Amino acid sequence: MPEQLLFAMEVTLNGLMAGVLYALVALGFVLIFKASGIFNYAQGVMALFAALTLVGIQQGQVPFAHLINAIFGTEVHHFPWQVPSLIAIVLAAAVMVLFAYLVEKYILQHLIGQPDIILFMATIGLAYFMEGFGDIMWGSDIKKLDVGLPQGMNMAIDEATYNWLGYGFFIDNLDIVATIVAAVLVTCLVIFSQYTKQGRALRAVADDHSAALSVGISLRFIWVLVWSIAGFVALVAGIMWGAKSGVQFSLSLIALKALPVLMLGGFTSIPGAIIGGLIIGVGEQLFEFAIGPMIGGATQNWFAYVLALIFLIFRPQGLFGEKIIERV
Amino acid sequence: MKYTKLAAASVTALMVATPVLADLVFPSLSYRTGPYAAGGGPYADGFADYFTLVNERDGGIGGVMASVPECETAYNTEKGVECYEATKGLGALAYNPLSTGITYQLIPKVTADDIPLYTPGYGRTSAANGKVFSHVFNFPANYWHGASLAVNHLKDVSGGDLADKKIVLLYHNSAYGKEPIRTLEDLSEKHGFEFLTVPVDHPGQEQKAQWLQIRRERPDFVIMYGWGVMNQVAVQEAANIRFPMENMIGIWWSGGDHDVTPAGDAANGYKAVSFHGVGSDYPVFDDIQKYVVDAGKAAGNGDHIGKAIYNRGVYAAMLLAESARTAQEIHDTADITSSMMRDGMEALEITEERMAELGMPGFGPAFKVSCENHGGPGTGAIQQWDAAAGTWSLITDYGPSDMEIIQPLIEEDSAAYAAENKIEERCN
Amino acid sequence: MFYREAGDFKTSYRDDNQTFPIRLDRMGYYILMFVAFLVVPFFINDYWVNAVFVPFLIYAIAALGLNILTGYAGQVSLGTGGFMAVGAYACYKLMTGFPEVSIVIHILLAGGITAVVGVAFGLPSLRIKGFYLAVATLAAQFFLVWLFNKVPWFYNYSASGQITAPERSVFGVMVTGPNTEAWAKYMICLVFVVALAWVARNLTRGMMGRKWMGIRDMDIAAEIIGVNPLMAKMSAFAVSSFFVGIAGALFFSVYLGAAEASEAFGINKSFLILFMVIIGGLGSIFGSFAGAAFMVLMPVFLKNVLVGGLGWPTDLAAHFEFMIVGGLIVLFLIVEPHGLAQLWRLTKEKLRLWPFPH
Amino acid sequence: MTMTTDMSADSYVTADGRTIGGVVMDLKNITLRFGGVVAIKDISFDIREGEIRAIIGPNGAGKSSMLNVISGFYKPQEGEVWFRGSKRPPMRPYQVARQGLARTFQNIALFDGMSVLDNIMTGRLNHMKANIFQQAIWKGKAEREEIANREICEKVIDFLEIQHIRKTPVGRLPYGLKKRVELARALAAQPSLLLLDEPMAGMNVEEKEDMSRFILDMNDEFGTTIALIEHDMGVVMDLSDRVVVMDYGKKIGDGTPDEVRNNQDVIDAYLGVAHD
Repeated sequence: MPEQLLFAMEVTLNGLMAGVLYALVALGFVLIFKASGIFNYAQGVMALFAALTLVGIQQGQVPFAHLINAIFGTEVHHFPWQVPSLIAIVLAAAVMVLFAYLVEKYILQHLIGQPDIILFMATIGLAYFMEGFGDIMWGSDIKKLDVGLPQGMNMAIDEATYNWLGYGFFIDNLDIVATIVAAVLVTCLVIFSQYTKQGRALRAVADDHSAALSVGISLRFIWVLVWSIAGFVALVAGIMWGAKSGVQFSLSLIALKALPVLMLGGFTSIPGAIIGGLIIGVGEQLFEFAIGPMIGGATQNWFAYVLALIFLIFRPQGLFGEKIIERV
Repeated sequence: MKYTKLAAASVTALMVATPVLADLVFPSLSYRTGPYAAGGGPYADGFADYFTLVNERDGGIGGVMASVPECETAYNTEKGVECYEATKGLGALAYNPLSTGITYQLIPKVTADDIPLYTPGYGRTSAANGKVFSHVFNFPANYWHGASLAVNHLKDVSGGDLADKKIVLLYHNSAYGKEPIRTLEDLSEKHGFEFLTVPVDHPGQEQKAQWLQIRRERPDFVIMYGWGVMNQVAVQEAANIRFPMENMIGIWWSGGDHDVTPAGDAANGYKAVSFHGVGSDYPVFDDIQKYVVDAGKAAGNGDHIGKAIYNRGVYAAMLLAESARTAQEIHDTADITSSMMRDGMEALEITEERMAELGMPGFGPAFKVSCENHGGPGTGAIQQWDAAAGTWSLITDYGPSDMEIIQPLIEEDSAAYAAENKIEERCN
Repeated sequence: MFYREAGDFKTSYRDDNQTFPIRLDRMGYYILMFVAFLVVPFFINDYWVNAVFVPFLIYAIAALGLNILTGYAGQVSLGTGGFMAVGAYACYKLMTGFPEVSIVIHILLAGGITAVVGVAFGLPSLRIKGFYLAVATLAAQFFLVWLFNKVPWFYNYSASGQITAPERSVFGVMVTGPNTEAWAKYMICLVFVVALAWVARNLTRGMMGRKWMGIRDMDIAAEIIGVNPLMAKMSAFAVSSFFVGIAGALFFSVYLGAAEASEAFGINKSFLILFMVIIGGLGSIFGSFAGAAFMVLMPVFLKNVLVGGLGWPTDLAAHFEFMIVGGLIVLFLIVEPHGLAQLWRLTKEKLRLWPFPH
Repeated sequence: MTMTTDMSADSYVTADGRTIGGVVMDLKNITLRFGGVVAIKDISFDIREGEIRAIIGPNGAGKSSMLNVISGFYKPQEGEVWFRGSKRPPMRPYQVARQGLARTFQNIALFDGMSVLDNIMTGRLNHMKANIFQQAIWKGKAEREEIANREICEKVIDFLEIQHIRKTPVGRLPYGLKKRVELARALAAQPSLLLLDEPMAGMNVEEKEDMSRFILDMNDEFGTTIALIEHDMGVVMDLSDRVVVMDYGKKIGDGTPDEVRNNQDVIDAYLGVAHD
C-alpha cells in the first residue's frame, strides 16, 4: 500500500478518536439544550471546574486556601490526607450536582420564559463567574490529573499494523479509554432515558415543555437533573482532556471545539453529537494532513467550523436536528 | 446619564487608589489569571520577591526603597496598556511586561515617555540594536539567540555535524512563535540540516495532527517555541509517540517546571535552553527564604523558589536592580528618574564577582551593555529535566550563539523599523 | 415634575420624528455634546484616554455595529473580533501603502472593506438561523484571524507578524503613533462615534431599520409584505461590518498602535462586544453606549477598588473581578433582560410621573 | 348584494353601484402538495378588479394554502398564476408584494418589537425609494420621503381609528386591535389586490361589525380588490361579490353568494353540516 494512504488511514483513525473527545464535550451541550432550550456556554468551564474539584479533592487541597491565607494571614494549603481516585470522582460528581441545584435555584428559575439569547448570555455570565470562582477555590496553577488512566502509544496496535501493513499505526491508549468511556456513558444515558421514570420525564420535557408541565412533571426537578447529568459529562470530559494537558484554565476552551460538532450534529440530537464529533474529528485531521502543509498549517480551529458551515448550508438544522417547517 | 455616574464612581475609586509613594518604582505587569497564568505567576513572584529581599536585607537600592506595584494584565494587550498608563504616573523606572504582544504596544510608547522597557528573553528581538531602539533592552539573550543555542547544542550531541539531520520547529502560531523561523532557516542553510515548521494554534490543547506529522516525518530533533497549555500537551504527545525526550528541546518559555510535571515520568530527559541558573542552590534563595518568605512578605506562597520561571523573575529583577544602582552611580543621585534608569541600563556591567556578591554566583553570564548592543552576549546553557528528582539541571556551560547569523537579521529588522518610523540611528 | 412631555406638542411629522422628542432629553443631549467636545479634551490625560475614554468610544462603535446586526436585524454574530481584525489590517495596509492619503479616508475605506467581507460571511444567514448562525459566524472569526496570522502580505512581511501603526495626522495634529496627544486620540474617536451614532440612528429610524426589525421579528411575514430578505440581511451585515471595521481600524491605529490578529482580535473580543450589546439593550442605540461603558468601566473600576482601594493581591482581585462581572451579567439579565437601555427608559417613565405617581 | 348583470362581461356594475372590472388574478389548475399530502387539488378561479372575493370552506380545506400560493409563499407543483394578463414566473414572496399584493395573516404576523406606527410604515416599503446612503444621511430625500409616506399612513390610521395607539409597541395591544393594525399595514401599501386571511377570527360581534365596515369602505373608497377567507357565513354572504367554496383541497362551488347558497354540493359538504 502506498505510504500516503497508510498515513491517511492513521490520520483518519486518530481523527475518529479526537472526534470522540469532541463528542464528549458536545454531549453536555446537547443534554441541556434538549431539556431546556439553553445553549449552555458554560459547559467548557464546567469541565474545568469539575476537573479542578476532582484534583483538589484527590490531593486534599484546602478550598479557598489562597483567600483564607490572604485574609487571615495563615499558611494553610493541604489537608493531611489524599483521597483515592474513585471516591474523589464520586465526590466531584456530588459537587456538580450541588452546582446544578444552585444554578437552577439562583439563575434558571428567574429566567423562565426569556428569549434564547438571554439564556445564552446568562450562561456566559455563569462561565465568567465559574472561572473566577474555580480559581479562587482551587488556585490557578497547573495541576496534574492522575486517576490511573493509561497513556501513550498502544503497542499492540502498533505491532499488529506493522506486521500487517508494514507501518505501525499510532493510537493513544488514552483515546481508546475515552472511546470506551464515551460508549459506556452514552449507553447509560440511553438506558436511563428509556427505562427510568426520570428518564421518561426528561424526554417528555424535551419533546414539549408545556405538555410535560400539564401532566405534572416538575420542570425544576428536570432542570436540576439535566444540569447534574451535564455536570457529570463535564467531569468525564475534564478527566479525559485534563489527563493530557494537566488541569488548567485552558481546559475551559474545549467548549470551542465542541461548537462545530453541535452545529453539524444538531443541537438536539445525542447521536448527532457523536456522529458530528466523528465527522469533525476526521475532517479537520485529514484536512490538516492533506491541505494543511500547503497553506501553512494550524488549520484545525477554523476548518472544523468551515466544515460544519458547509454541511449547514445544505442542511440548516444540522444532521440530526429536527426539520424546520416554515409556516405563516 | 448612567455613564457619567459610573465615571464619577470610578473617579472616586481612583482617588482612593493613591499609590504608596516609594522612590524606585518597578511596576510588575503580571498575569496570574487566564490561559498563561501558570507561567505568569511564578515569574511575578520571583520579580517581586527579589526587590523585597533588596529592601529587607540591604535597605533598598543605594538606600532608596524599591516598590513593585503589581498590575494584572491577564496576558491581554488592552489591559497591558491600561496597566502601563495606570502605573506610569507612579514614577515607573522600567517596564517588564512578560508578554510579546504588550511589548510591541509599549515600544513606541516608552520611547515617547522616556521610560526603559526591559524584555529579557522575549519581546521584539531586533530591539537588541540599541542604535534604533533607544529605550528597549533585551539582554542577556533573545529568541534568535535561543534558536541558535539550541542548534549549537544539537550540533554538539550529533558529533559536530548536522548535515543530513532533520529538525522540526513546533511553534505557537503567534508573533512569539514565529520569531525563530528566519534564524533557523538561515542556520539550516549554514549547517545543512533539513528544517520543517509545524504550527500550533492557540491554545494548543489538540496537537494530534501535529504529532502525527512529526511521527511521519521522523525528525532527529524537535525544537519547541510554545507557551501555556501548548507546552504540557506537546511534552505529553511527544512521550506518547515515543519521541526521545532528549532530542526535544524547548526555548526557555517552554522550560518551566509546570510544563513537564503533568506528563510525569514520561517527560524525563526533556531539554530546554536557558539563560540563567536553575534550581535553588544559590545563596540568594536562602536569603529570600529568610528575609522574604519566612517574614511573610513573599508575593506568592513561597513554593515556587528554585523553579525555572521563578528564577527568571529573580534574575530579571536583579539585572534591573543593578541597572538602577549603575544609574545612581552615573548620575550621582540615589533618587533616579526613568531617564537616568535608561542610562544605567545602557551602562550596566555584570561581572562574576558582582553576581557572587549578590549570592548568585554563575547564575547568568558576565556581560556589558553598550549603546549599540542592548541585547547582551546572547549566551545560554541547556537545562535538562530529571523527572524522578523533579528538578532541572544545567547540562552545559553558557555557550555563545551564532552572531554571524543573528547580527545581520537584527540589523535588517531594526533597519526596517527605523525606516518605517523614521528613526535616526544613535550611538554614532 | 421637571421631566415631562406634557405641553411639549409636536406640530409636524418632522418634529415628531426627531431623536429626542422630549425637551429635557434634548437639553441633556446638547449638554453632553458640549461637555464631550469642549470640556473633556481640556482635562483629559493619558490614563483616562487610554484606560477609559478611547476604549469606551471604540467599543461603542463596535457595539453599535453589532447591535445593528443582532439587535435590529436579529442575526446573532460571534464573528465581531474577526471583522475588527479585517478593519485593522485593511487600515494598516492602506496606511503603509498610501501614506499620502489622509488617515480618515483610510479608516472609512477600512470600514468599507470590512463591509464587503462581512457580506461574504453573512451569506450563510440566508439558510442558517439562530444559534446555528451564531456558531457559523465563528467560522469567520477563526478563519480571518488565522489568515492574518498566516499570510505575510497582510503584515508587510515583518519578522514577527505584528503590525505597527505609523504616525499620521489630521489637520496637522498627530492622531496615531506614540507621540499623539491624549486629546487628539480622544477627539478623533469622538468624531467617529458621533458621526456613526448619527448614521445608525438615521438608518434605524427609517425604512432600512424597519426592514431589519421586520426580519428580526418575523422573517417570513416580512418577506411576504415585501422585504427582500437577501437585501435586508446583507445590508445589515454590510452596515454592521462597516461599523465594526471602523472600530477595528481605530482600535489598531489610534488605541493600541500595534496589534497581532490572534491576540487583539480573538474570540474573546467577539464575546465582549456581544456582552455590551446585550447588557446595554438589544435594538437600542443608547444601549450600545451604555453596554460599552459598563463593560469598559466595570473592570477598571473593580480593579481600582479591589487592588488600589482594598489592597488585595492582584490575582485574588482578578478572580473576584471575573466573579463579579459574571455575577452582574446574570443579575442584570434577571432584573432586566432588555438591558440598561430599558432600565433607563423605565426610570424616565417613573420620572415623568414623579412626584405624582397616579 | 346580488348580481344583476351578466358576469361574463368584462366589467359590470353591482347593485350598490360599484364598477367591477376585468380579471386581475387568474389561478389555473393549481395543485399543491406537501410530501404526499395534497393540500390543493386542481383548483381554478379568478379575481376581478374591484370586487370582494371570498374563499370559504371547512377547516383544513386548503384556504390558507391557497392564499399562500397567491402571495408566492408556497410554490404549487402544478398550475399557473396569471396576474394582470400575464403568466407569473416563479417569484419570491417579496417580488409578489412588489406587484401590488398585500395581505394579512390568520395568526397575526405583526412585528412585535416595533410600534404601531412603524408596523404600518412597513406597509409603505415598496413605495420608498431612498437608498441606504440617502437614509444614512437622512436630511434630504429620506426625510422628505418619510414624511410624505407618514402622511399616507396617518390617513390609514385615521380611517381605521387607531390614532390613540400610534406609538404603542404592538406587543402590548389586545387581539382585536392587533388585527386592525395588521389591516392598516396591508392597507398602507395601497395594494391593487388585498388578501385577508380570516380578518374577523376571534372577534366579538361589535368588532366584526367594525371590521366589515372597514372592509366595505376600503373597497368603496380606495377601490381595492379584496380576496378574503372567512368562517362567519353571514359576514361572507353580506360582504362578498363572489365566493369560492373549497373542501378537502377541491373546489366545490364558485359564484355569487346566492348561487353558492343554493349549490347542492356546497350544502352537502359545508353549509348543510354547518347549519344542522
